[in-house]
Amino acid sequence: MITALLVMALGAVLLGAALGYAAVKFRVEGDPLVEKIDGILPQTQCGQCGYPGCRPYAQAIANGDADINCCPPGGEDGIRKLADLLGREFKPLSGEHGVEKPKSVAVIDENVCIGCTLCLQACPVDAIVGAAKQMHTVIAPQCTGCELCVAPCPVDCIAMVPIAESMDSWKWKYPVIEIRKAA
Amino acid sequence: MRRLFGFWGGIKPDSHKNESTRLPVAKAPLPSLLTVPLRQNAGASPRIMVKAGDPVLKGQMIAAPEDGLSVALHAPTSGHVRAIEARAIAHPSGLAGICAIIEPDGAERWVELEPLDAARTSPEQLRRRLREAGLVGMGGAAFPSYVKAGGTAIDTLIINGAECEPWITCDDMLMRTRGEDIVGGAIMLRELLGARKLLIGIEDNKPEAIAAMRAAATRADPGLEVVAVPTRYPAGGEKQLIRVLTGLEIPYGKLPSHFGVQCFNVGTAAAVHRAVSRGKPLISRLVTLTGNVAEPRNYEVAIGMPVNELIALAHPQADTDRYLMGGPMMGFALPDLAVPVVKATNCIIAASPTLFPAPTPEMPCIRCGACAQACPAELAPYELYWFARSQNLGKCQEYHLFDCIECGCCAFVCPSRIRLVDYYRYAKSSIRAREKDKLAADHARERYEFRLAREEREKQDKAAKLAAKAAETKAKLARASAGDESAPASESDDKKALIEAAMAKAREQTTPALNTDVHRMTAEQQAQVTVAEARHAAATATAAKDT
Amino acid sequence: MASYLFIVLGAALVNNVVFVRILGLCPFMGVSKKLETAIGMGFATTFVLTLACGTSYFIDTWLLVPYELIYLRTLAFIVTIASIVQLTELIIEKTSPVLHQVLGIYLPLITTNCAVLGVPLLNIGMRHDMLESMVFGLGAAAGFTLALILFAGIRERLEGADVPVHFRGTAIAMITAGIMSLAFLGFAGLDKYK
Amino acid sequence: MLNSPYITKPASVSAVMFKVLAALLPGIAAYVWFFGAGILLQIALASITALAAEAAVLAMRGKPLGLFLKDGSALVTAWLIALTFPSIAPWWLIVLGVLVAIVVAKHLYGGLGQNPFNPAMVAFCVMIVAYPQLMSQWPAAGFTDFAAEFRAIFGADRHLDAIVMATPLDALRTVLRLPETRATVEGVLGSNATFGNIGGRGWEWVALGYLAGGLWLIQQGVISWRVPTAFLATLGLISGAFALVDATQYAGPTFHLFTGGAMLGAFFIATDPVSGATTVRGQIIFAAGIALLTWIIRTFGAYPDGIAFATLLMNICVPLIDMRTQRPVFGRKTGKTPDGRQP
Repeated sequence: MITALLVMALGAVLLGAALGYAAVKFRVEGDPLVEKIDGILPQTQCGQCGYPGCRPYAQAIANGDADINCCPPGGEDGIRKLADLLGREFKPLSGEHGVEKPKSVAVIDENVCIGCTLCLQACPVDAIVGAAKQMHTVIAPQCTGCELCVAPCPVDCIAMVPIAESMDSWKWKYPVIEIRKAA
Repeated sequence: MRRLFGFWGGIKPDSHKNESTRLPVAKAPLPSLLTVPLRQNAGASPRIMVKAGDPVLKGQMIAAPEDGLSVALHAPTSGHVRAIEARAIAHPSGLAGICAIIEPDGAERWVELEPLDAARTSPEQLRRRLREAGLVGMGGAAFPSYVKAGGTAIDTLIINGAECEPWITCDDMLMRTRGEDIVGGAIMLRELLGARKLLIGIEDNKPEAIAAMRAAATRADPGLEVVAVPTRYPAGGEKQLIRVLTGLEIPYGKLPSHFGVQCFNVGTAAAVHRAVSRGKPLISRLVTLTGNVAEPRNYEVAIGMPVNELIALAHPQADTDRYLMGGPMMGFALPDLAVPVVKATNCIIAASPTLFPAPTPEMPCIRCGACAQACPAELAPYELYWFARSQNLGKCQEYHLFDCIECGCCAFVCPSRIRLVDYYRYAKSSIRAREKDKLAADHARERYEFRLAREEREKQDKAAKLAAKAAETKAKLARASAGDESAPASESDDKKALIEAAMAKAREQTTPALNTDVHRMTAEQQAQVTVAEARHAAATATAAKDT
Repeated sequence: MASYLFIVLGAALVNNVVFVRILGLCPFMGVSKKLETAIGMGFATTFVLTLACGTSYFIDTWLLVPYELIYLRTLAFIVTIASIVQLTELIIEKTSPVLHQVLGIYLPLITTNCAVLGVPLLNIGMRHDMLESMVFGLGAAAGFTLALILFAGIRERLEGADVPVHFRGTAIAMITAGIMSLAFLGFAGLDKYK
Repeated sequence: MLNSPYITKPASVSAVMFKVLAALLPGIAAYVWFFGAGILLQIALASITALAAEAAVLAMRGKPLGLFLKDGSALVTAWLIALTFPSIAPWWLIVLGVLVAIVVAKHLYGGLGQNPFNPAMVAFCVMIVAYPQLMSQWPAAGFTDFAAEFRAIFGADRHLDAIVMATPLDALRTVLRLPETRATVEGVLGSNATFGNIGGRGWEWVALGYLAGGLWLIQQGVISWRVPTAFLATLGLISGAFALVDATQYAGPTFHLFTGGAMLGAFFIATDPVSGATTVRGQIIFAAGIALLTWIIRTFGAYPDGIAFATLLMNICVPLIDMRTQRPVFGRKTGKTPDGRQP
């Protein structure tokens, strides 16, 4: 009995020492995974996921605090890519964080804008230009469509307008297979 | 005899070339209105120079080349500009593009033409002429010719007269009737590029064209070689023809000029000749009108002629159900017949269910590998299909999706009748869109991080300022109490400092607060809001009434 | 020499850990979605298993048998293997973060992975000597890696298949594993032929 | 809107499948001549089951019935099962085998074109593992009593002693492996009058029938010549090499090529495009792998014929083989260009 205890204790001490040494020797700084996840997220910085921006959400995913299906702007495509990166099962977008919408840009109704600069401060990517008491306008190519400027506007002059299809943005559609039942 | 090389794959569909070569080339009459799309070249749009109501002369420049890849655009005939507006143009999407609508006056008055003597003109000037004459590749890609004519270290110039797609015969007829122009243009391009060799490749199913070109070539320059290449689709693809004539394989992402080769279509060569030695811009071209029509034939058509007026010339049969622009392998069905003929239009085919039967239903892929045997790009089409179908775009790229030239050989041979090219087109445009999104996201991240950094800096600056002020005040107070007796006059100074500090503090607190919260707005702002809301309501009311 | 060949052959193919002994199914199902990670997992397990067989042989012959502590075999092996796995985890975390993220839940699972405990126990039962133990561990691990890589290849392709909705994911993977197991039965008898 | 290309070559999946069926006919004729018409019963039974199972699954999944039933792929699977199972196996064995093939091996993976394993071979392996006894009762050569075969297939009590006979492969394996005997290949194959000199009387004629059908398929362009060639060459070479070393213990190439399922495997099983490799080099590796494994299992393994197991084992490797044997794409070849210029 004593031998058994001694042997096991000795083993535990030896192995513990080895592990402790390795833990110091192979310590990991930072988490390169967060970068990779952040690279997949759409960078709208909209906060619909419940985190203040894309990077915090990436951090949360890497830590295992957040699920991969909380990003409506990234859509199914984004979830698929995250699932692929992390080796997890794909799951549909969780409804509580919102739904996937067509890509839009904010447009300020310039007749109504009072130049209060509230939207300027809300925009996470500085895509709205203007000064106090002067008309504001959105730089469309910079706008991520996050909708964060819509709520603060005191006069509701900001509307989200879906981006119209142009010759440059036109895409070939997924082929629809027509199988006639009669054939 | 020149040694020819083979290329992998390819197919031999029925050529249907005889139908439209029986009758000679005819000149199509001018339509009632010409619709000239602004952007007819790969790259950027030129800048429009006329406005509605302006009179124009035949060959007058109506849009000037802008920075980037763009070429000039000219009025195809004399008349008036009716409008500059968005109209449906020849594109599979059916989307509209900006067009100049020109009403011909029937007089066909030319602008003053300035012919150049190629031998006595500098290369830069010649290239400018190509650009200002609106020359683009007439084989279908519509790439600006002046760019391709600017290559350096070109060893071999190839003139592409292969015309491998079934039904199309416009290049064939051009070679038969205007061999001199083609050879003249080809020699100009050769001098311009400093090429050593000049080859004209023609598929051997066009003996008349070969004979005509040989005759024209011997008259002009015995060093010019007309080569008959074996008939096999897509031998007329640029990469395939270069492979057949020189043995070089041009990979995706590289240009022929990197390998010392440059390739022009016969139509482009003829247009170069006209543009230089006669000064005529590109305002018309040969178009094959064939398929399910009573009189298949090639017409010389003014750019901008609506397709429906052109079709009427050939008397389509009653059972025609749609019209294809381009050949049956790579062309597209016109979503709207009012679209105009453009510089890249080579053929209009009237399709009927008998000529082009509706496809039988798609069966699953059985991985028979017939597509891989037919693929001239030597890809694995079955794998590309498998991954494109399941939207695995990353894998598509791993299997070199973008090396696909969309020639359609795989879909032609597929026993399961899978519309393979549709899947590749879909996957390609999805990947392009995704890359664009990715760029936009990276850009947004950069801006966001910059904003965060700025806010952080502002906060720190503010804190530092406050701390400095506080320290200063404290020091002053300390100084004041220490030198109370010695300097009574400083009392007022101290007070002033204190007041100043307090005021500064108040300012720091109120200024940013002013605009961050709706509830803390000033009365003035509140009033503005009310006014604006009233305006807003009025605007919506009128909008509602209108609709 | 030939006997080593038969040990490897027997452990890798005829009595494949996954397909015939049905051990180590957890990582087999979990880490076979992508070829890349399957290869990583395969090599991690190979490393652990070879080492585990060797160390457990030492522990058994030098510690447990002389002191008549054979009844502690399972316990002693678990402790040893757990430490080796932990070590592997630390090293992987440093060298390949993505692999670490993927193996995240599986690496600790290697600790209690029946294959990693089962193979040393089987090995002791077979009365192999030191070198034979290592070879046996290597063979079994090679079999595991082979199974994992082949399975991952098929699963990557199955991703594009039009599998009936109810069978998507793990269900069809299980069926595939079953058919693969069936195919491996074809090797039956190869190790008996002498 | 329909996109280009607007023209296609006249070819279809069903044409391919029905040509395969036609190519099996010479082999079946020889089968009937030597082993009686029982095989026809089995083929009919298998075909009916296959079509019924296919129809049921398609209906359940809401796929167009007519389109997929017409493609003939289920019939090919059914015929291969009938030809690889013993022709005097009880009816339920065939029915069960066909159900496994069509429902599990084919439709659970999504149906035609998506199954990673050859359905007929899955059925064979499942059945030989589950019913080893029944799966190795083959009719004796020259036994063509249809009534007895009918009773064997549908009868409740099977008196098989008169008609059952070990196949040459089976005999060779069991006798050579007996401990303490000094049996030789020649002794086993020559000692029994029913075994001819090639692959067992009767079976070599069936094999020749398959060979003829297979050559026709190659001529028709339905299958590539590479797969059968690689298969037969590998099997011939390996068995020949070992027979050279010790002819008493290892049967020669003629025996291996003309016995069991070798010809059927070379022309009809290894050539299945769906579950086999697709690249040119991959096809050769795939077929050679099956041949090698077949020989190993026949010679050292526990099962009489290795074709089915070998096919499944190589099916498992197909995704990796295809992945690793992709040819270089146009313009991406590393070799020099004809002019000697480097890309």
